[in-house]
Amino acid sequence: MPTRNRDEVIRVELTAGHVWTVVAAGLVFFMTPGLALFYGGMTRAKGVLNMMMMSFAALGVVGVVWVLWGGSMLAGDPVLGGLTADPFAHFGLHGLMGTEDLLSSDFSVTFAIITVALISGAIADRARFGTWVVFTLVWVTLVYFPLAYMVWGDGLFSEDGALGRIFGEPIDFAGGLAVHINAGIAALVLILLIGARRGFGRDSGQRPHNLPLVMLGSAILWFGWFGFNAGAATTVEQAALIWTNTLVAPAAAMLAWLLTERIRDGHATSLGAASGVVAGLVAITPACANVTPLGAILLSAVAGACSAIAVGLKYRIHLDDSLDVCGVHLVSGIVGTVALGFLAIPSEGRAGVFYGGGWGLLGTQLAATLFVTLYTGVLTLVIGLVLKATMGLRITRRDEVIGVDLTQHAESAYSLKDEATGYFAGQAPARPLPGTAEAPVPAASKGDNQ
Amino acid sequence: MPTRNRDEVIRVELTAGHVWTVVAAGLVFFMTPGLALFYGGMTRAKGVLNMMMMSFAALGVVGVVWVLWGGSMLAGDPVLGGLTADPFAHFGLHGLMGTEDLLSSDFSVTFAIITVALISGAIADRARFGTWVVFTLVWVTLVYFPLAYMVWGDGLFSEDGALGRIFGEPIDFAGGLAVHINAGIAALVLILLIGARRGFGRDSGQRPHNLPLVMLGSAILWFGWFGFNAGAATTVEQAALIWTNTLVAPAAAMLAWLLTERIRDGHATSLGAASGVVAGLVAITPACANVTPLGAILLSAVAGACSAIAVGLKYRIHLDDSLDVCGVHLVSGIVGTVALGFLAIPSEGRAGVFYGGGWGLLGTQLAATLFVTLYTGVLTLVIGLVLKATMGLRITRRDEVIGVDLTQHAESAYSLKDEATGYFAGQAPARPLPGTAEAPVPAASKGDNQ
Amino acid sequence: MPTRNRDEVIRVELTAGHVWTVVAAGLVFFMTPGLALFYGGMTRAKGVLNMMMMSFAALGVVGVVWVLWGGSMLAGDPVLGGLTADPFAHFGLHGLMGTEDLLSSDFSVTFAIITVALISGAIADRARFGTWVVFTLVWVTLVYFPLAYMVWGDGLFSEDGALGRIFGEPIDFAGGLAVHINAGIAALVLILLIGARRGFGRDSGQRPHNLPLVMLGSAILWFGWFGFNAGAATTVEQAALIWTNTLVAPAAAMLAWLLTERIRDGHATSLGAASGVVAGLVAITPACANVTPLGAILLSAVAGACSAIAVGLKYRIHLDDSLDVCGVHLVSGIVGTVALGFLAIPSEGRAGVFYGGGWGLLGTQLAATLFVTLYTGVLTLVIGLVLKATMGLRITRRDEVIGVDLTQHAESAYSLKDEATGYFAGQAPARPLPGTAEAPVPAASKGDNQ
Amino acid sequence: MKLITAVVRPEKFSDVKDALESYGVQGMTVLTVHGYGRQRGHREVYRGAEYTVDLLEKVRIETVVEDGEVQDLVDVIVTSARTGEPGDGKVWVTPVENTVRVSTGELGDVAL
Amino acid sequence: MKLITAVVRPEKFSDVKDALESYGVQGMTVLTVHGYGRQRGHREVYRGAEYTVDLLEKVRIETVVEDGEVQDLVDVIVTSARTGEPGDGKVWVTPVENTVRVSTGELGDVAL
Amino acid sequence: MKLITAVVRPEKFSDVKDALESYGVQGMTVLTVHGYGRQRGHREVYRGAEYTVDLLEKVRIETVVEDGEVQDLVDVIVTSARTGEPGDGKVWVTPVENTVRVSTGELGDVAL
Ligand SMILES: Nc1ncnc2c1ncn2[C@@H]1O[C@H](COP(=O)(O)OP(=O)(O)O)[C@@H](O)[C@H]1O
Ligand SMILES: Nc1ncnc2c1ncn2[C@@H]1O[C@H](COP(=O)(O)OP(=O)(O)O)[C@@H](O)[C@H]1O
Ligand SMILES: Nc1ncnc2c1ncn2[C@@H]1O[C@H](COP(=O)(O)OP(=O)(O)O)[C@@H](O)[C@H]1O
Repeated sequence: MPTRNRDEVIRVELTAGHVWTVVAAGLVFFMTPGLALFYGGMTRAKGVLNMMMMSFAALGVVGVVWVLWGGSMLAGDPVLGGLTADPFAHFGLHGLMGTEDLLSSDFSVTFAIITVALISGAIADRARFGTWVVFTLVWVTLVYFPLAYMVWGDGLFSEDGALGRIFGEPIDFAGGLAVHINAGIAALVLILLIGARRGFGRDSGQRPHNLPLVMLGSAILWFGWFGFNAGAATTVEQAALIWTNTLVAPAAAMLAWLLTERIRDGHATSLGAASGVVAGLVAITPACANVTPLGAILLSAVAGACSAIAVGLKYRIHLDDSLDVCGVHLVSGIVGTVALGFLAIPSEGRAGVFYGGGWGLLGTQLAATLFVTLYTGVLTLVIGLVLKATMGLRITRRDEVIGVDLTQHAESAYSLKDEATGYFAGQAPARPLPGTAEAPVPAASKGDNQ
Repeated sequence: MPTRNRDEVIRVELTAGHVWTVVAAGLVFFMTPGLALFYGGMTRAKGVLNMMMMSFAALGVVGVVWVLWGGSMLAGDPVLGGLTADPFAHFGLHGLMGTEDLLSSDFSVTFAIITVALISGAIADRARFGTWVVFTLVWVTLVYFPLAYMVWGDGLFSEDGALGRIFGEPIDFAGGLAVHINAGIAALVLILLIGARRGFGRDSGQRPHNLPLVMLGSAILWFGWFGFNAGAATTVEQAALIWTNTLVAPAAAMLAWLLTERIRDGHATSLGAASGVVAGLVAITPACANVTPLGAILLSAVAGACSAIAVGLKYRIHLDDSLDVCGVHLVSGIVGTVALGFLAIPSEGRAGVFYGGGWGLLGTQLAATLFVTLYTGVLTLVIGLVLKATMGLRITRRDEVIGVDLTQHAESAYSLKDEATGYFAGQAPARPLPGTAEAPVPAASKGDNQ
Repeated sequence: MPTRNRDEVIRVELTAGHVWTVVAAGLVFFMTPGLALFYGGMTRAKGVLNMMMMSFAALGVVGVVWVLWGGSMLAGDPVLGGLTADPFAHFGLHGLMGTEDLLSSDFSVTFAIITVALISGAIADRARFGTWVVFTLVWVTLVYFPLAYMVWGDGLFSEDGALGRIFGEPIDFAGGLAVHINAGIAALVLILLIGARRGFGRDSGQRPHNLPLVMLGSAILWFGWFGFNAGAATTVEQAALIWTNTLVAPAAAMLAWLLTERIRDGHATSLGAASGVVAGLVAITPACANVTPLGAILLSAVAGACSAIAVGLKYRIHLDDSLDVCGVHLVSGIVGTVALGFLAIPSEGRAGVFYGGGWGLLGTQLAATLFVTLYTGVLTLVIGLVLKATMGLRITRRDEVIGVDLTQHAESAYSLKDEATGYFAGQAPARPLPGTAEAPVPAASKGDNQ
Repeated sequence: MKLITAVVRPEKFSDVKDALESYGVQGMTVLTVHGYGRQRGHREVYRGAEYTVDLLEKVRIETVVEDGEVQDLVDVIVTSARTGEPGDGKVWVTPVENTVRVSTGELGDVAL
Repeated sequence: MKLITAVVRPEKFSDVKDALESYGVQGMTVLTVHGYGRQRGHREVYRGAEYTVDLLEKVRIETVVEDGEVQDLVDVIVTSARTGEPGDGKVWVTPVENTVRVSTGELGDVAL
Repeated sequence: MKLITAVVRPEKFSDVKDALESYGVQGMTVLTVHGYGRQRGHREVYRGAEYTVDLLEKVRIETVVEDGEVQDLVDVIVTSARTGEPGDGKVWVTPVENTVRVSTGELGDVAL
């Protein structure tokens, strides 16, 4: 409403905290398309659209699921002994309407979306799109929402939850457990179920097709991650610390990744820079509010180097983690989560080993990591097996050779030399209109020498 | 001023509402380049630069016009019986300087820019660039600013305006009428005046040349649209509701578009996903503050399906709406505006049919839609006819065959295989410098085997 | 922390000013990747990754340097007679932890990053990457941080500084001196040291390889620049004025650049539009809070035309400023800085000539410009000479022919026709794993007809 | 057997292809090339530096045919590709000693 | 000398190349082309408008060889490129009058 | 008439083109290809996986010329394309039976 209520525009009752939540939610939202570019540029040219579509499908499905029952699964009272909250207490978000809780829920849904989207990088170039759509719906409902509730809500790992009372409450400020380890484990399970791409490890066509797109994607991720990490800051000082760590961690991890490459392969690469940025962001995610900037440098440099080494392992064990979801998100997610056991600065009565907090926190972090691994691993396996048996996970060998974009979406990404490719790419629209009995005008007049 | 006034940085007198307006204005600004990518990726490769330039020209021209007289046309007192405000009351924005109204005006100008830019999608690949520049100047002055004033300001459709008193004040929170229907009608008129592209419906070169660019563009639009819709929110609860609807509406419309495609064509496409997102955003624009999240899902799913069907109609009626401005913005704009007659939740004494508000609001919405159609239709027709008769709307047939980028801008978008294409693409700079009599150094030494 | 502390999320103690600083810092951060695209699209295809990597390296190196000693160099007390602040007073930012000053420092570092990255455009396609990494570290330490401190901190040019007392305090709201003239002069020095690209002025392969990328980059720059200019605004009215000027200045400069091209070359180009936008943003940077919108139009139109003419000069004087860092940033930076001497509206006892302030301010602006030129010129020359003598600035002639991406990073940017190019582009991974003695699985099974 | 190689304007390729199909040609191989000839090029301008482009996009068609069909097919191509302006392109004919269809191993005319 | 031109499926190119290398071919020149033939095309859909693509991506290989090697090499190519489905491609042989190696100026068979 | 086909280094193409123009060649058709030969390839690395690229970018030029000009033109190309290193490329000559200029229908040498 650009001009009408000029006075009201000025007298809005938003507080600064609300404004920041609104902005941060927008920033986190923007990460999913950023991820689509990051992943899309890394696939081969004949799979980029399918890759991006998996992120877009996550946006579509999780967006709607959230309004229907997902929002309720985060906001309600615990059911099933703290495993989740009642999905139908706030169906259609109705109980949140007109309250500030709706804004918190807005912020939360963006995390659900990107977590699902993250998984897709592991199954590039070979997944059935329809199955993916169903997977996003089921997985976000059975795995993500409960886990987020356990870690951040009043669920199992909260102060009063069953596990929280035994192992203590883990530190996971912005999603090392609930987002990155969670997505990484789910990716690992899907890889085992779907199998390697045809030609994996041999076909050099599987190199990234568009590296500037990858770098752009990583930049959008970084930009959005300031909202991801700092969105829940509750004081100025905390926001400033998180912002600082969210800048310096990817910077340090990038340098570590590039150095690793320089030593191992002789060259520092742009794909390495983009990957290092993401590894650093992943590693600092759980820790962003609980380490000093120097701690962030240390933690993320280790993560960057570990992930740089991890991404090469897939060839050795012949595990086609196509875009390295495990190598980057699982490995750096674990590094960040566990490193807190050493590097966490004292707060709320907990501190890392290096700050004299003893080994307790490390134990809590390890226990939580293990729990997420088991919870996500088992449930994703069940979901994956059912889908494999019913809809099928994988496209046919023939479709894979032709390309997933063409066979799943009937599209190809680029037509850059248009006179020629255009003419090559086909004929006039053969069936421009649905349900028309008459011969389509264009096709009929194709022979004209107009 | 990064470091100087550290103390002042902290003690700024901005309120949260101001900050949100500043941020939202930036977000809406970013939508126009997003649109340039969305449209640019959808044209053929030899027209992408011209397509993007039409959006950039809108940024340039409307930006300057706004400072000169446009800002005054939104902020001043009504003249001509409420048709517009005095364009010279605040020439150079001087009367707004030092007041908060300048900030409101900042927010408003971004809407003017994108509305003009939206139109350009209809005339891809064949418009004279100089004429477009003049068109933006005249159209924003005669059509956009008055209409925005009528709908949002103290103009005809305000409570006390001539039409507002008869038909009631329509609900158009963020621009279904003033932006999307307005741009859609203007597009329709221009299509009729400029005619179809050579080979329309037959030349398969007219398929989108770069779909990842289209998806990126749609993502930037979605990101910016959080500012577009929520920028004028006046309470926390309203902001939260608008944010929710701005997430879920495009999500639902995307799914509806993909489902329509799946049923009709057998495949869900990435262009469909990007288009569905935009259709959902358009549909929720007028309604974002006045429907429940479930209402938003319903409204935008209908809009997504309608637009998905509408974009195919152009081949049947041989109307070359090149990038489907009418199919998406006009159709979904009308769906969103009219659906409010049914779905509007009670507020300020008005409610939709489904909420017991009777048929009155529906009548108001339809009347406003009709008025915008007539106002914009007639004025755009006059402007278009005058430009056609004087400067000419369309490039020559020969220029169209060679390509609008090369003939209007003397550029080509891509040179990706550079050794080769570079050498192929031409010779050394033939005339590197303006107004130099001497033989240019480079050309002279071209033969050197250096 | 999406869901846990719902209440705290709402009750955060952030003030609006803090929120704006956090957001603005994010926006300025985003400019550097934007610059990477802007520059990357303008190089030839075989140099785009290296070009983008120079910006990413700036992010990595300056990010870490800032935490280590750079932040201290902006926040500490003056040493060396006001040349800089103590780099080790706040090592690791520790003295800033838990204070609001950390937030100010967050905002400041983003300026340091982009200033360094700006320089890289001058040495496209021929710089050794390792040397660039070292250069960023040394240059930001010896040139940027001291200069920023002199201009914005309590350094030489502050009210009480040695030069400030003699020449007066210059107006440089957001970085005409400290960012653009600074980077422009450094670029000029590096060009002289590194020499022209092979084939400069003759090889038409040196045309921009991806103009949509350039336009996207310029749009991201513009978007981020709202944070760059308005981030330090201290009142609503100032923020609104700056926002207005940051919209209208690039708009006007774009039109001026396009007009210059239309007159000189016969066509308005998309590269001209993108360049004009940047020139306008550069010109308004020092002046954004101190000129009226009409003044902004005037100032930036002049800058746009001057830069449009300047970029052609390099061929005449055979100075290979590859992506026109001097032509755009130095020229428009000087225009904006000096024009303040005429156009500055009265504030804090200073005013431009046109506002009856006399010639004093003009003198101050010129003196400061001269000082930056000398300071940066001399120091950059020394740094450059040392690096040239030790590590070497430039890749070999052979590597330049093959391409800087392939030789410095062992990568190529695009592989768009993947079946074919994929197969063409190479063989199966020859050495998929570091340090493995066994014959790698993939290579071994390459002959299989699987 | 003969190999007919034709270089034609991109915008006429569609017509040529239709004409060859109507005639009954069984197969052909096409690609985009850049041609230099009598036709004038165009110029491009980047930041004031002007580039003359004298290699223009063309489509190159090659089809192996039986000896008896050569004359007719060249006529079909020339007729369908002609605009009458310089730049319409060239057609040339070269001898082919043998042809194999990969899928079946058939040789000679039957492989076409 | 003869010029062997082969048009093969992109996904078989790698096998063909390996086979030629094993045989001992010294040099070849390859590029991506689009082929029209008996093989059915596929269709693409953009905003409901359907495009039938009947020019399919192929890889075209050309190698100049000594007369005596022609038969063997054609066999090597045909064997390594075959799937047995329509669309496997064509191989044809044309006469070459002379060849020069640019780097040394050597002529004839020694230049291959 | 003969068809001269030359495969040269991309970075020498400009020189070759200039030399052919100076000689007075009326037309040619060029395209980017990938060549395999004695010249060593380079390697690329993506996330630690190393790819050896042994198909290198080259430019392929073809020009149909009168019989009498063949020798001179081959010399012109070889001279202008030479660096002396492996990878400079190949030139080969094949017979052409006839040529047509599409725009006018002219046949034979006059069509060149
Ligand atoms: N002698 C030649 N050898 C190979 N290709 C040629 C030759 N002459 C012309 N061509 C090709 O034919 C195209 C058209 O030639 P041009 O001289 O421009 O017009 P025209 O065909 O009317 O004489 C050129 O762009 C080039 O691709
Ligand atoms: N007569 C021909 N001349 C040139 N190329 C041909 C010819 N026939 C086929 N081709 C090429 O061979 C490819 C495969 O041919 P196609 O008819 O589809 O299958 P098959 O080779 O099994 O007969 C085509 O795509 C085309 O590139
Ligand atoms: N027998 C051949 N047939 C076709 N093209 C060849 C042949 N030999 C070489 N070429 C082409 O010539 C290029 C250069 O050949 P190469 O063996 O690397 O060096 P040189 O030309 O110095 O012998 C190759 O990349 C390839 O494109």
